[in-house]
Amino acid sequence: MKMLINVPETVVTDALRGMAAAHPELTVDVENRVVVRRDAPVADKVGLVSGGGSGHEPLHGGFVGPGMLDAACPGEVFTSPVPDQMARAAAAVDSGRGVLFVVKNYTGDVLNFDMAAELAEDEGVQVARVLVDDDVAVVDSTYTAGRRGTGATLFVEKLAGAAAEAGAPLERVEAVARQVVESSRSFGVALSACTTPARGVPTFDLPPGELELGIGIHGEPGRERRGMMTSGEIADTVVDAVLDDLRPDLPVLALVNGMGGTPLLELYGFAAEVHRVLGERRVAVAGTLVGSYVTSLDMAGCSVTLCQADEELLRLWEAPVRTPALRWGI
Amino acid sequence: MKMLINVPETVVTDALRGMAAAHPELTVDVENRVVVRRDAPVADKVGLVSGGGSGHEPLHGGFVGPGMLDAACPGEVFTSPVPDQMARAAAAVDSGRGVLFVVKNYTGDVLNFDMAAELAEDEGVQVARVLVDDDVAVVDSTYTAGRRGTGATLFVEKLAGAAAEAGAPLERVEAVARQVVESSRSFGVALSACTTPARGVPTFDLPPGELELGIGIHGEPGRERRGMMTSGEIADTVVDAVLDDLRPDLPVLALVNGMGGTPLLELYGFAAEVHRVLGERRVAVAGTLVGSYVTSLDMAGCSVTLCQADEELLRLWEAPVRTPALRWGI
Amino acid sequence: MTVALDADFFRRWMSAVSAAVDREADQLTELDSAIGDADHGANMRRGLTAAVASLEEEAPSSPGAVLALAGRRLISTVGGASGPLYGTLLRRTGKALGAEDSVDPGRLREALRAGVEAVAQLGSAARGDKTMLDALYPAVEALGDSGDDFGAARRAAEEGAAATVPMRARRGRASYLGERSVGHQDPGATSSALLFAALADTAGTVATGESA
Amino acid sequence: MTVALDADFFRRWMSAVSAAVDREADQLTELDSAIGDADHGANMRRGLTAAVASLEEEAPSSPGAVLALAGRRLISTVGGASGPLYGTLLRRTGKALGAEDSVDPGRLREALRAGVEAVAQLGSAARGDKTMLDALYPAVEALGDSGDDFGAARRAAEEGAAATVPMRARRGRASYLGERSVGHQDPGATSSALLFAALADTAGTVATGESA
Ligand SMILES: Nc1ncnc2c1ncn2[C@@H]1O[C@H](COP(=O)(O)OP(=O)(O)O)[C@@H](O)[C@H]1O
Ligand SMILES: Nc1ncnc2c1ncn2[C@@H]1O[C@H](COP(=O)(O)OP(=O)(O)O)[C@@H](O)[C@H]1O
Ligand SMILES: [Mg+2]
Ligand SMILES: [Mg+2]
Ligand SMILES: [Mg+2]
Ligand SMILES: [Mg+2]
Repeated sequence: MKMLINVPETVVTDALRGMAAAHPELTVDVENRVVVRRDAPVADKVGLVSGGGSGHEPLHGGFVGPGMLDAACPGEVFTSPVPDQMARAAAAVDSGRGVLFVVKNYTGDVLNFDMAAELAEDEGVQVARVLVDDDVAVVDSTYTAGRRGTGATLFVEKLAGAAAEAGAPLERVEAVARQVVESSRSFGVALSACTTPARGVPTFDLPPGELELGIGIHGEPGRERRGMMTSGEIADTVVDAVLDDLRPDLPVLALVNGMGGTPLLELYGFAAEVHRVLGERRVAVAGTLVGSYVTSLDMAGCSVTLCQADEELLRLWEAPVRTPALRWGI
Repeated sequence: MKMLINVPETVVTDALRGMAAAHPELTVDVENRVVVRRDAPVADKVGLVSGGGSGHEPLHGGFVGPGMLDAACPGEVFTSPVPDQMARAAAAVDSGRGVLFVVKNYTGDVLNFDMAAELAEDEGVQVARVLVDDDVAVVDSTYTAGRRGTGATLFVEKLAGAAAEAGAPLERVEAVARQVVESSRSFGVALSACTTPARGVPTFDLPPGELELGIGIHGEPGRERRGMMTSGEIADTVVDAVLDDLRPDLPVLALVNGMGGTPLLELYGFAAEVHRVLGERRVAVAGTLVGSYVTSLDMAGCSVTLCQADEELLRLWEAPVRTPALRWGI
Repeated sequence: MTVALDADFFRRWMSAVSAAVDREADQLTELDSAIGDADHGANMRRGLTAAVASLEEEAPSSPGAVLALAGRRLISTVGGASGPLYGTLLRRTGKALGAEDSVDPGRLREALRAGVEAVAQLGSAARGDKTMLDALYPAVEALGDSGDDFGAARRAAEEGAAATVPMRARRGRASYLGERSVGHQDPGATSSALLFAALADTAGTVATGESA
Repeated sequence: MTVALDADFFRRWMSAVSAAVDREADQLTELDSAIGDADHGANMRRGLTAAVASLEEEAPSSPGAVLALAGRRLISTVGGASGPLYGTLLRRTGKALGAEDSVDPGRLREALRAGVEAVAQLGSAARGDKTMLDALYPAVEALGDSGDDFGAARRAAEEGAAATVPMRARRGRASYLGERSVGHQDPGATSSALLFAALADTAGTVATGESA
């Protein structure tokens, strides 16, 4: 597998150098691997910090800016960042009103963010934490590490970010984040595996004519392999898997997400099918975002995240946001 | 090659249905394949119409909206649209102040837009045309169809779009577009070929360990094959190829563009190398856009477009834009 | 034996081209993927299918009207380079045929000559540029003075298409490849050969009195 | 024969683990790609390289300080699940060893027991969940009452790692696979076996008086 890289060891810092070059509105600490909005700490604002393994871009660094994250901490590819990064980020963005850690539910992320919270609290920063666990492909039971955090992370970061930007206190920002987590579910499908720079060959074998249902965003195999399906059949399967777990009585926000290697042309065609299925299931759609936002490097495939949204969440969704990857209203 | 599609015959209309679902701010005529900004025709504004083969998304449909295109006409994958589409688009966006066609320089696009111009003029619409031909990989001589139109199209559509939005007359909008064309050059590299839905297998063979220099955006092979290079070496080659043809004495706008299958993580790392080379060559950078904006389906690879920008072009670049794929200031 | 060619003959010609392109679509696309963008087969198939459908629906009554309608349909359904070029070929040929109910082969030959000239002008191309013209020009010449040597025209078109292999392209997408375009047969010249093969087949059924 | 283990012994142990992980990194990543995310080899290598460098630089003088420093370095350089877990294992073990200049194997065994307990608590995991614990627990037990049966501990760790193959994962990424996690050896248990193999090797050179 060919990659546009120098050496596998520097992909993350190389990308951070590129972010620094392209985004003067961000402060990028390449050495310590922290991306912070330039005007941080914003006076009287709760700080929002997230992070996770690299390879999911634009998540999280692409979501740093007014109306969304105050800071992001990228780990190595598919490897949670280390506690020092999040502790440093928390210190950089805390205005005195506390910091919310947005953590995707993976053992590594949870453990490292927890250690970071201890470090930050030692430094006098008040820290709250919200766990994102939206992936219905994983059974949430004592026999698993719990559902994975995937596409819903975008909704949590956007909506809690808007609440923080509006001046809400830490408990309120945390409550919004929790509401979003509880209201969001996702399911993903891979048409091809992805290739990490360190390994150089696809993380699993996916023969022509087969696809993988219920994949995560770390190049893990999914729960089930099936014969290839049409975009319409995939939409039926994916949306029904989500609706099995989330029975919305309010309109939903829909993220029709590409895994990285799927052309936008295909993704829009898939979005049409997702809308068709939602219509057939009598689910009202308040807004749809189509694009590759929560990715797995070059994996071909897609995921759908639905977030049931009340009036307030819809208002927070519409609120201005100004980040490299998501921007409107300013 | 697996694709997220129903059948190859409907990929373009499926995608248009998806655009219609996701973007209520656009009017999408799926049957006639025209995407128009909802408030068209905007009173007293010159209309900007572009189009071309599909497979380059978000180009052009993703660039329809205030501050950029008034309408886009998608053809079949890698096939120029037909004259009826552009004539219909021209009629839909003309406020009486005329319409500028932004045409990428390919035989098919040129011929079809020319025929469309005749049709539109028959209907009383004043039409001007600008040809985008920025790809320095093609020698511009009587022995070729001339340089191809690639990444510079984004700059033309953004900058001429801003001029039109500001109320400039047709001649002025056309002059801005021409200036951008003359000030812009591009060069692209493929790490893998792309696969069209109709063909189902990659458009050319690119063995492991080799890359293709000077590729276009239609899955054509390039002019030269080389052994695999690092991101830094590719940046040297690509930037020098562009600077061979464009010797900027003003700051440049840089588009560091992914071809579709290249992860954003890699693209940002490449952007860092592009900035390094530009610094070494003493070229000042006024702004950098990093992303997959002018693509070739799932092709892995990248291109760099530099646009030498005077104060006015920089002002037009900063001007508000509100489209699915490019959005700031509003 | 010289026959008068009526609207039905031209409709059957177009159906035969469409059938041939259907059959050869993958091959045309394959050629186009070597030196182009892998769509020529799909393009031609889409256009000719639409043209044949329109001809059936509207049933134009003169040879000129048949080709003009087919040409218009190609223009409005194909896109790409081949849409306007083949569309212009058929439209101009049709226009030159006038409104008569039937035409003789000599008249067709002159009309085709005008059509091919229009293609050359529209595409600013000449013989030797590795395009459809390298099949079209020799085919029209080979029709002979009386214009009815359809078999020779078919062979000339095929030879013309084959002769594009060693050429370096100077027009269309293949020109981007420079020297690397050498060694491949031009897809448009290949589809032009199908056009004349279909003409010969259609004329053959007329000459022997078979029905299509 | 019972030997007193000094700071140098622990430094050499860590160097030996680092060397072993370097050697086996691809294999660890391979195992992790079957039921995880293909980074365990790179993770362990990055952390242990940093830990060994810090040990050389800071040269802590007690066994406890050596393991505590190594653990802190793992936590601040690895990330993922293995960073905090192995980091905690070494830190807690180091802490339990206290500040003495040297410790006897029995003391090490008790300290390791505390370290492994801390891992189990941090990860809310138990034996049989198909994690590193399935190698760590049996290895510590096999050290014996006097704590110096390093060879038995190595074998127990290896057997423990092998015994994860038929298990269904209940913790970590592999748990997402459900039944599909069965049939693969756990990467973390495999690196834990390397930890005890390196301990046995280091102890072997002490026992026979070789220098590392
Ligand atoms: N300028 C031109 N003049 C004549 N024929 C041309 C010209 N450019 C291209 N062609 C013909 O068109 C063919 C390609 O058609 P097609 O693949 O359908 O369109 P596109 O190149 O737009 O994808 C070429 O093989 C060539 O024969
Ligand atoms: N909750 C847990 N308790 C104990 N060990 C665990 C737990 N979760 C994961 N592990 C161990 O960590 C190993 C994976 O480490 P690594 O691949 O470096 O981290 P990650 O899973 O974050 O990519 C697993 O093979 C397993 O042995
Ligand atoms: Mg990991
Ligand atoms: Mg084409
Ligand atoms: Mg073509
Ligand atoms: Mg792992």
